[in-house]
Amino acid sequence: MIHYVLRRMFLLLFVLFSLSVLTFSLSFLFPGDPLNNLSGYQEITVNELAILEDKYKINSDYLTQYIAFLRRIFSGDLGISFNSQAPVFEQVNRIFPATVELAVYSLLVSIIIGIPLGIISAYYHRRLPDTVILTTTLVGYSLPVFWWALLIIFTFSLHFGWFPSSGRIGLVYEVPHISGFILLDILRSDIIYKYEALRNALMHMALPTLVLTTYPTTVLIRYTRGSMLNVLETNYIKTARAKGLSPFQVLLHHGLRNALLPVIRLIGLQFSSLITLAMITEVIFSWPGVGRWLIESIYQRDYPAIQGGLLAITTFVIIVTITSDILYKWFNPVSRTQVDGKF
Amino acid sequence: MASFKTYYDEQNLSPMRQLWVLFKQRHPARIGLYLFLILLILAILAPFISPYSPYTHDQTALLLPPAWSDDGNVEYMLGTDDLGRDILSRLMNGASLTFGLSIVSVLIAMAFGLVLGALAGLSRGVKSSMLNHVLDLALSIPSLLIAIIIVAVLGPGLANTVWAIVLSSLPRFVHTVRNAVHDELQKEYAIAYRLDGATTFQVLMHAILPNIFQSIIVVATMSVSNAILDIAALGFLRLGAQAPSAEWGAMVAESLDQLYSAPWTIALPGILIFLAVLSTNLVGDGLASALKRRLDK
Amino acid sequence: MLLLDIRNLTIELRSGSNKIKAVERINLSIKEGEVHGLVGESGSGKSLIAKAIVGVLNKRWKVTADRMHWRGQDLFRLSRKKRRQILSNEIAMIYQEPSRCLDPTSTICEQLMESIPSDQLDGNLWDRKKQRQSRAVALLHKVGIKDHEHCLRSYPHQLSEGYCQKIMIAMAIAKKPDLLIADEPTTALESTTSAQILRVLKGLNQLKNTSILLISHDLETLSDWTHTVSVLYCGQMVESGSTEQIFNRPHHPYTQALINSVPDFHMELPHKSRLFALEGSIPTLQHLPIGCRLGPRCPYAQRECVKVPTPHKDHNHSYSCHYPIDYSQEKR
Amino acid sequence: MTALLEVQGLEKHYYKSVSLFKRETKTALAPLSFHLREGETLAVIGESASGKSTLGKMLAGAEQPSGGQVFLEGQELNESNEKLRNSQIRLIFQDPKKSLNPYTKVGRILSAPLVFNTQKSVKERIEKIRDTLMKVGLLPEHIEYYPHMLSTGQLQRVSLARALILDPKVLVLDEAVASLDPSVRAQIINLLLDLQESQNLSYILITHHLGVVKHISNSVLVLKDGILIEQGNTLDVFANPQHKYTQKLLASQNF
Repeated sequence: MIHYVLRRMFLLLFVLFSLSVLTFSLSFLFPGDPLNNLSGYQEITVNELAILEDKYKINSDYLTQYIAFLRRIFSGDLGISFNSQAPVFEQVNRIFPATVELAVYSLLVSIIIGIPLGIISAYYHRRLPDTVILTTTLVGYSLPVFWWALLIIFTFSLHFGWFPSSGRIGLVYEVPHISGFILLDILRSDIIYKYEALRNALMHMALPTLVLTTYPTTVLIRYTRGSMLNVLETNYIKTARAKGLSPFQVLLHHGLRNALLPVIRLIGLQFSSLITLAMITEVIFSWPGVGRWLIESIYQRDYPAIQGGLLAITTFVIIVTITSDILYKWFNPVSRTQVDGKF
Repeated sequence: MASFKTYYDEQNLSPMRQLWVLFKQRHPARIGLYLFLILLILAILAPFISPYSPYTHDQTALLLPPAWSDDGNVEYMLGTDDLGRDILSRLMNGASLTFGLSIVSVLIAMAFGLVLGALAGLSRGVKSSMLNHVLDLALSIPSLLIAIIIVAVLGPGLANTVWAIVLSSLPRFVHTVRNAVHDELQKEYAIAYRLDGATTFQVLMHAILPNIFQSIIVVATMSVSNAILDIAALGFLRLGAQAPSAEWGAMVAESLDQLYSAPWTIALPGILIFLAVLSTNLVGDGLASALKRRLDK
Repeated sequence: MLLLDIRNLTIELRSGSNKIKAVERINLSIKEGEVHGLVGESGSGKSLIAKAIVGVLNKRWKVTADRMHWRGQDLFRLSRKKRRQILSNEIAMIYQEPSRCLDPTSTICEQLMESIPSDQLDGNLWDRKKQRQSRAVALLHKVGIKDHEHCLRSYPHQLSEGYCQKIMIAMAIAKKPDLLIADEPTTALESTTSAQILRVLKGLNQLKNTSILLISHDLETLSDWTHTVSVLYCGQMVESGSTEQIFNRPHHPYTQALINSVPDFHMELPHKSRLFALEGSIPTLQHLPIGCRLGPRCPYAQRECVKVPTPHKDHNHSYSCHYPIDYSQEKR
Repeated sequence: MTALLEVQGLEKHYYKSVSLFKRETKTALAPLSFHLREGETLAVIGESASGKSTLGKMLAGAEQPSGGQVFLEGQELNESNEKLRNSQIRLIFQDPKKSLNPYTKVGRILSAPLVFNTQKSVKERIEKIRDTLMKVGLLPEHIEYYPHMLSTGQLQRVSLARALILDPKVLVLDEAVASLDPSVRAQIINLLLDLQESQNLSYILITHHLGVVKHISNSVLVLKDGILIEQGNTLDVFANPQHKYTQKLLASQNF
């Protein structure tokens, strides 16, 4: 197992390294002067030029430049944005939690809905509930997320006016930025109208979460169903039944554990697809997250911002994926106790 | 006796025909296939059969609702948008852009994937397994994110979108082909071919490719549905197809301002994207389940 | 008294509009303390019969029988629940691939403890857990596993196939069943390991008087230690009787062919001489011949063989053949 | 009379990485020598992991030996004359369902070895395929069949035809007989015996079924954990086993 974790860590390092190389080379690939792209200063005065050239080692060979680049990343310096002339690292840091918050809630909702529905669907294999669930998931699976979001806004926000259609919280409330997770921040702050603010934030959150949760929920349902069906067909389930255990005991002791193991891994994967879908959702709901910010930066050709945003998102996605991989192995005794002979 | 005969026949069909028979049995899969074929024909013939050019503005008919509405006009079956362009024609042309281009880009990815995957599958050792791990990881990154990254680097535009889709669906093909080739090479029938005196290349062409081809087709259909969603999403984000283009996602984005006043301008392209993805998914699901049922027998 | 008594068991497969009789009118009876062998090649329906007895066939199969008595009680007349209760308490079953029958994600200890019925224990919850544990160890000892510590801690994939089979037997006998159905228990095993397993089963039969229904595709495994044997061909019972009768004086051409086709049984066979073999191959479920299903392959087949033969009975030795091999003429 | 097949010091090791840096050598087969005469059968017995399958695969060329030599009619077999080995020593697998390509018709399966190894024209190939099918007791019509349409016994005959189509000298039967149903097994054994008589074929029979070994083999090798522990004339070994393991093996199947 340690062997496996080490190997995954090695892989992680390797991928992060390639990622940093890619990001670094982007400054040279993007149009314009690399120094501008790296630093984010659009007009560089003669005085600044010398300082920046020294800081970015722009006249040295690529390796030295790359090492300097790595140093800056680790010290939290990603240059400044062309657009706002504010440090990219701080901006990303500030808005990243908003995206993660949205994604985490959606993932929670999809786990709470998806796994039980998947199990129900498998239990009623080829009967009415199964058919209904399966048809619904097929529809949910095929919906383009932006269109679905518009449909939801049109219905619940424009037509009925039940929910706000954009933003994270009403403008009247001023929530201090502590952790960046708005619900936590509201609870921890001591603003007046605390519970109204919370309610308002929740109202704002409802529609984006609903939109965002659709796809992972359908995926989870289908996957859980398939996994459960596979497990129910195995011989050890039949043996457990023959032992005289009740169907419920069989499901609880032998069915669930085996069926949900592969689901753990899928949940990790879903998190990364959630982050992507969140980018689109953020654009539509004007949610101040990193996805919207990144896409705006692409429109404005704000290269330092693009670099920073990509680096942040991809690093996050990769770390989540590898963690879920390791967790999956950890929970699975078959691979946990196996001697990994093959590389 | 007649029913007995059909059973007998089913046993004696070639594997390909068996798959078709099993596929046909499921109605959703069949409906999906018909829909898929209709869209495919539309995608090919759109420029020739669309009633208007997708880019002509008719200043006399702005934001006309579809013909079945009271204010509608039969000349413009599905109404017009804010610039007076015929939505029906735009949707038809959009079929070749969104649907047609997804298929084309998946086919390109499949071709590259087959070659690269086969090469990777034939090689062994640390290099190969390292590649596999990296591919594993590449697979876990959503294709849309990869596409966005690529568009961010290359700049927005439809051509870049196609390359982005090709590159983002490539890992899946390479991975599938590599694993399949790797697994099949270990199987006895592949070893048997080798002992018949076949070279590795001959084993690949004679034995392995015909065997894995069907599962690759299943992967390809899944990739097509992904590609449609990705092209449309990029179009919607204005990172893909640009403004006057009749790409379905871009159409939705262009009409965003009329969400309340002219909902059909958004609803119609959305429905088409949905139908295209749904039909592809139905075909993919049907194929996968037919394949599974044939192997179970 | 008969432990299990089955008359005219028929198992049909519904496939589209037509039904295929995978098992046709089979009689089977097992006495208490008896080891009964059920032999048949692939497609003979032997596993189906076992599954029909324990009632685990899925809905595609239709099971009918004139009677299926368990200790004089007709199982078909009982409610589903009651039937399950009897079956799970008094009949245990082990399968061909033991490692697949064990849950890969829980330890042997958990699975063994789970199979010990709670009515065999007394005391409060705390004691029960300890009791279960010691019972589990005792069960392992019973099937010849000595290093129980290591075994209990292990997950199924860490143990060999032979070990897993012993554990399956241990789990099966935890309920102290009256009948143990062993569905090809040694097919996946090495010959020395399978000899061990068979010894364990034999010991169970002799010490605990457990009846065993042993299913196999090979006559050789059975010849040594079964009391009675039934031979199946394509879902029809061709012959049934005591092991001695079957091996020494088979009346059915199929049984005779089976015995003659194995080189071990007649040591006097000259080296490299041709073996006795039936022509043709075993028909698939979809292409079963009418009448006696051996008909097309039988060397003695005549026109009458298109009708299903009725079983003849002679000193507990029954055989279904229109033209049985007659030993009385041979002697003359 | 010289031996048809002469094996000297054939061995096989595997490398297995135990941890990141440590590697362990595993011996699948310790150096082993034997010879096989024309028209005779050599049986290899032992439990799984005894190296008997590895031996068969190495002889047929499916695996590369770590050391040792194999001579066929006095000529050494190595990488340079792989074609010779491919056409003269043929391997028959345990499960015909796995060793026959499910997507190709019997005719194509049988023509593959001819295409790869001979310069025969299409017509000659069809002729040869028909002949071989008849030889193994199938019909020429079976050319048009896919493997899933045939029964296991028929499939094993197809495998046999595939092996025989290149007119080999040695057949390696890797558990190819024992796994069949008894009544079909007897047919295949008879067929093998007939072929041996008419074509003067030599067999290397790898199996755990001692009854078959006793009946059709001339000499026998007993392997345990990759080590040859007993070797000799079949009847002698069966009548008077020397090694404890052989005795145990014989006892487990009531000999």
